[in-house]
Amino acid sequence: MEPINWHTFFFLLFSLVACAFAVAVLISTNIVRMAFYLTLSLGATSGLFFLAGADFVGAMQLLIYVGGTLVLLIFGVMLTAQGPFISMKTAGGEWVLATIVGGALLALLLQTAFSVNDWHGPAAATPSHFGAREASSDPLTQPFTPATETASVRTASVTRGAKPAGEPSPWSEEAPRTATRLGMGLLGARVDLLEQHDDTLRHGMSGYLLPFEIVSVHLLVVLVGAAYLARAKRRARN
Amino acid sequence: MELSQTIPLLLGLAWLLPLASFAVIVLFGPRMGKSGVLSGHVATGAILTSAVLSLLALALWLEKHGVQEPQQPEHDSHGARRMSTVRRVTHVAENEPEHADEFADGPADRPRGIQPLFGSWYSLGTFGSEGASRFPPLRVEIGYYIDTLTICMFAMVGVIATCIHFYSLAYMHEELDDVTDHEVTLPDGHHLHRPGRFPRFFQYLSLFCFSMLGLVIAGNLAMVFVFWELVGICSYLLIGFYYERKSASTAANKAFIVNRVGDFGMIIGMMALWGSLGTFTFGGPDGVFALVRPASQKHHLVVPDGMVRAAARDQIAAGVAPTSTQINAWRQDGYGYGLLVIAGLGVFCGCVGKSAQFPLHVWLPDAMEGPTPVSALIHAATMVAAGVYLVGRFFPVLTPEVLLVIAYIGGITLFIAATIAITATDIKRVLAYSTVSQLGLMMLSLGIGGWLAGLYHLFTHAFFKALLFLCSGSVIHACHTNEMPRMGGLRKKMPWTAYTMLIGCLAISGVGIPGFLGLSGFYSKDAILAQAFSFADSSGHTLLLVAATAGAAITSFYMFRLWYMTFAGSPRDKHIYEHAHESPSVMYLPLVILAVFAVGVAWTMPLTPLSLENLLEQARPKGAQSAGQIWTDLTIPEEHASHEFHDQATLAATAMWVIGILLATAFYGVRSLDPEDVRVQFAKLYSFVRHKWWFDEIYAVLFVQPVLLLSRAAAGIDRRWIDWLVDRSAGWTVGVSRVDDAIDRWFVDGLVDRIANSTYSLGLALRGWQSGRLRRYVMWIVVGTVGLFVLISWFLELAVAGS
Amino acid sequence: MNLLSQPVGLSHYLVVGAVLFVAGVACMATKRNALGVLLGIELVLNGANVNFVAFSSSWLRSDSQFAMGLEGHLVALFVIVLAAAEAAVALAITLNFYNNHATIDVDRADELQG
Amino acid sequence: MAEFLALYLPSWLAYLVAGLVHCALLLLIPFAGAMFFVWVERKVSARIQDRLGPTRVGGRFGWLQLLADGLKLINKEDVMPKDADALLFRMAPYVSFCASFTALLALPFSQGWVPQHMNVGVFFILAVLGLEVFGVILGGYSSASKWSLFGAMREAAQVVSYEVPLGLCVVVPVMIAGSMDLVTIASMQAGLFTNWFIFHDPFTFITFWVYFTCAVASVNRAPFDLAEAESELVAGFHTEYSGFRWLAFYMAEYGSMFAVSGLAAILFFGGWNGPLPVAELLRLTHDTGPVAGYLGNLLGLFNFVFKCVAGVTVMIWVRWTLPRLRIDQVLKTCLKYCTPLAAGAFLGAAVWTLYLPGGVGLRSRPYVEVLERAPQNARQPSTSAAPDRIAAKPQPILRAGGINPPE
Repeated sequence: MEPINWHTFFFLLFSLVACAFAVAVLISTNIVRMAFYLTLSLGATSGLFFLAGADFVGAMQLLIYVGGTLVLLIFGVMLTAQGPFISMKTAGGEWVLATIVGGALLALLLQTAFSVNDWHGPAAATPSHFGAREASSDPLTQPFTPATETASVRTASVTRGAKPAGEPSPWSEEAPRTATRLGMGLLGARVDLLEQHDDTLRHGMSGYLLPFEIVSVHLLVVLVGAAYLARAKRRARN
Repeated sequence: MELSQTIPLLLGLAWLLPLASFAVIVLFGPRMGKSGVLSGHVATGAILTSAVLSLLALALWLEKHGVQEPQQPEHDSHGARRMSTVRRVTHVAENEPEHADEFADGPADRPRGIQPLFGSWYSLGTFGSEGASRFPPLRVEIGYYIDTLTICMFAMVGVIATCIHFYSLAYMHEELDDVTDHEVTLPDGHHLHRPGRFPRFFQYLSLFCFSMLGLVIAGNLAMVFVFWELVGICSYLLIGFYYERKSASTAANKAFIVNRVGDFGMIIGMMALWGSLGTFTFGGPDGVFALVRPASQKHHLVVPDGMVRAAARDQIAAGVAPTSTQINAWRQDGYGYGLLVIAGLGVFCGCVGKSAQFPLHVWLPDAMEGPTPVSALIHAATMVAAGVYLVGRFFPVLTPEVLLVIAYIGGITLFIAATIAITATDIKRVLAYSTVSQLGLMMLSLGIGGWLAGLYHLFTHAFFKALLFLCSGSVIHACHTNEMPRMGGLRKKMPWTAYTMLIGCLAISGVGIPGFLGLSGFYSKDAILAQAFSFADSSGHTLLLVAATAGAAITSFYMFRLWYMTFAGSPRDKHIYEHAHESPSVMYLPLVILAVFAVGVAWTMPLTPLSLENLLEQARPKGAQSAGQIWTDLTIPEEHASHEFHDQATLAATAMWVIGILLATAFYGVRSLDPEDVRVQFAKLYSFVRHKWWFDEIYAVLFVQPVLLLSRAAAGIDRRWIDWLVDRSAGWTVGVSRVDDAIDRWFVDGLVDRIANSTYSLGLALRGWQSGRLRRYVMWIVVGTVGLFVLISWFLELAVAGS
Repeated sequence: MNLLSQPVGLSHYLVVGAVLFVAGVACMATKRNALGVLLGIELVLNGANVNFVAFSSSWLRSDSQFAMGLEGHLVALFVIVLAAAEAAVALAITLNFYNNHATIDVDRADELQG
Repeated sequence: MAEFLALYLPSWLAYLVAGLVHCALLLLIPFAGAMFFVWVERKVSARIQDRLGPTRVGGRFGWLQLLADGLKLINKEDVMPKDADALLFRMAPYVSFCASFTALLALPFSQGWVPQHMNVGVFFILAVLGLEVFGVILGGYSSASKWSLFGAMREAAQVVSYEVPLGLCVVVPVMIAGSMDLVTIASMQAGLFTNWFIFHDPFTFITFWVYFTCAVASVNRAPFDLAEAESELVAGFHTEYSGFRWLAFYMAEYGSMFAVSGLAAILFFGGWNGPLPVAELLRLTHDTGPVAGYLGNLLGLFNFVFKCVAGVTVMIWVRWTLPRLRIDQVLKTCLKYCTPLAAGAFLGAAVWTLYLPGGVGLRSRPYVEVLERAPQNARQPSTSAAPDRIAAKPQPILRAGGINPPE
């Protein structure tokens, strides 16, 4: 029998968990449970990120989203957790309306997702790309296990030759060190683009120092603002 | 790192550290420790560090360049003398052969050349563009010009400033908590009660140190000027430190305004330079020095082409091509020499103001209103010496005429100040006048070509005068008065102060045993006197010699007068004497340190040529003195030529200090003579001198009153005419605005109202959409998105189909 | 087994993203609880993030030279951070609302309606 | 191991088995570890309070006491408040447990003995440990008791605010190492103990202590154990819990204690590298051969576990020495002391590494050597457990840092 593609396996696992709990969030009425489901959904999503090779983003998701944001939310939940608000029913009509509109949107998105042929996955390759395809799809057929890197990836990365070393699957030896690159990118040095042999792609790509600064300032402002609001409310109370 | 980078780095750090501490104190001053006590330590630490850095730089410099033997012609007589002195460890035999060639080609290209380090740290701006005019564009840079002189100045300023900072820590301690100023009486009869200003004091000190060092290290005239003004403002701020006191604030203003007069001259000088040479920088191939004393001419004084062209602009306008031959011809005719003179005089004007020379010396004595450490640091050791330093730095550019002017100004100052100092009774004022006269002495020495001697004296003077001031400060600290007549006999109460001050007095009077050993003042003074002798000998300006010699005598006289009146004899004011006490160790330890310097700074390190004099010798500007072109019979003698006069110089100096001290002892020590008799005898002269030669009064009549009159007249005109005009125009304006108002109301408002109304009704129409339902909004967003997408895709298809 | 042996592609990720997104939108649209709306927003942002990450990884698609590379990751990072900030502020607002109106029902927050 | 099995089994089964075995090994830590630590805690606290502690059960040191405890807990009746939120109430302990267990997943126990090697290991561990608070919050909320709710809220506040200084402290070694890969970080500190990051410069030294404080706080041990302050809230968030669920919370706590100690050991104390490079001296490295390498790894494992246990013991010691803080004191400690200290240390360390990259003079060998050694290491075909070839990855800054274009 053909070997299980563990990437697919875990993808299905995580995506199912994520979607299922997302829907659970949607249909649950108990706000605390919603938060809990959301946690699980986000956790599963971070798993998806790891699968997609974005290990740093995944960890970030876990740390900030699941860790920070949701703790914050649960805070709110508990601060406002009083009988009537725990579960607030929604009128059926709105449900219908939401379903229709959401369905439309979903249909639209799905249609878009499958509209492009190249996106169906590495297998759907034109023969011209075959060597490269073989190479870069190779790690995917590798069983999913930490740091498994058998000769095939080696050869793959060798045969790939010209192709930048950033490409192999995230669990192989040459796994892209997204952490470092992201760090450098945020500091304005796009080290990943050194490997970008295609000038048209390298062209116009720059670092993210300014957005980084802006975001950090923004965060500061937000913290101050949040603190202020919180204080203001306490004053309002007494 | 290569030395040429290390030294600027070190000095730059040493320069910027005080600025840093200034910034820190400005920001956090009062919050540092209890009522800002830490600010003092910060400032002290900063200046201490920069002192260490400067010394380090000095060490590196020495280690790189070493110190040459002084290479002047030795005559057997001096040979003997030299051999016997510790100062010069040289051998006649070695130096003998050198005479011939030295006299042959003059000092111009003597192998004294240690190339100064110059460069730019940061360019503030470039004005004009390359090739726009015949000048290079004017670059205003933060640059540096470092030679031995600079480094020595750094070390000197660093050391003294450090001592004074430490001293101030104790001296200003009462500023730590609220101060009741007994010299200020408020309208309600009470004394002023104000919070202490400890941090402010040290913040000013730091700013001053920064500015002073910047002035020293400056690499171009513009930068010099900037820091020149900075030290000015620091001195202003510190003189007016107790600004509630009327006297203090007036003194500060006086200092500031008088200095402006000098700086005006300086600006003229700078304009003369820039307008004709188009550069401010000292060093470098196109620097001022290189232009005025081109190496091609063996560093002789040459009027630069720029000045020649500037002077001959009429001919050039008339169409004469300024070829090099033509320019040389013009130069022969003396074109542009005037400009050079003006430049020199202008720059010297600044120095006159800053270091309180004759016409503008009036501010310095009043500046004694500031706290004593300030007087010691700014008004004795460093800032006032900056003028002398600048003259020394600018020496190559100065023509003999300018030098002569400088010499006379110095001589006059020296004499006037010395005479005034005799009769002054305020201990600090005595020192102030002595400072003025010593500065005059330096100026004189520079003016008569004694470059080395002058700067030499600048260094020694800095040390012992700072020492003297600090001592007087500790005395004042002890008895809370400046009046010497109320002191006396303090020797027993405050031995440290008394004896360190005694050392200071000995040093400033130039006490020493000829041919054997002497205090620092001894060496510098006899160098100056020697130069004066040779100058008088070569060009019969004997007056300067007399002034210098007499000055020496008077100096030692009033210094010892001061010492006797303060420390010797019996206490005149019991009350004060009871309460007098020795200052804390943190105050008299700096005294001791400075005393050590005052004694030994001029000595030679045994068995090495390493001595301050030989160090400065390295920095001596290249180039021989040439004859003046306006006063053609005037030639400034070379300094090395002055050594044949060393004997009489030494003798004269010794005689002078002996006379002075004997007189002082006679009058105030053993009181065998009564000063009162003299006072009665020469009542007129006494009152004349006592009133400081009526300088302030004369100035009041000459300048102050006219200005007041003028301003009154202006005020009157203002009131009578201009106000009337303004009122009228106001009336008209009212009339016009009435009309305007009507227009506004009828037309503009009407329009605006209509628009507003329509907007309002529109809003009323639209508000229905604003349901306030968050979720409804979300719905609409989604619907909009989908709709948009559909539309776009549809239109895209249309477009594709259409194309 | 066939399903499991097929390598997944970009589309699959996009589907997940779409589902999350729509779920979030629907959540925002249906929940009366202000915090519920917040959760919905988080879901929406998350769906967007999935898309970003998926687009940025180059071995999910046959035209891998068009992968966004790090851009996707970076944008995702920014989204996450800003989401955290947004959550903080929104929460503060909600609490304020709660303290002023003693409710967190968004339908009651219609004082500004026309 | 997986490859080894793959020779005999179908690959998916092989990997399943391998994974299960790894998990089993890891599960030893929370299970056995918890029991052991309970016993240690009892003994230590007894000694500190001048008692004997458990002596009877099973011989002299009462070493069977732990087993007895475990059995007792498992046999306990499992009660749940009437109006508790059943689902969440059941979930909560396992959430906590999973969090602290998953944290162990990225912990390298020895040269390359790391269950899941990822190059953002530090980050991952922090993130996952941060998740533990969820269990606590949910448990506290769902068990419908005000004590629990108070405990949970306190816990939330405390953990959320202590994440900040904790992260800052962790960033310091990461910055020095230039990598978030625990294996890289640890292998950088190989050699004499002077290479440990805690001795890298004064700032790291400070950082370690701040880290330790924050770690204690973030696993809510005394003096920061406000979430279960017996004196005020009956038992804090697990007031209503009993039996195995309670045990799960308990194991989660000890597991995360172990994890943070392990993190400390790796970040500051050279991970599996002993104070003296014994393994290198005895040539017990993979260069000499698989068996030697295995022995070396065992040695490393011993080092690492020893350090972790030491860390946990110190925590216990602290717990029984210091009194509990008030909540405001806890937050003040975090915001007024730990955070500024950490930030300052971070700044200082940054400057230090910028100007004295080699650290203080005591370094027995520079990083560079590690970096140079690394690539050959990575090239070597190694036969033992998978990840060890990634053991010493070259410092990513050098590789991907854009200073030199990739090969």
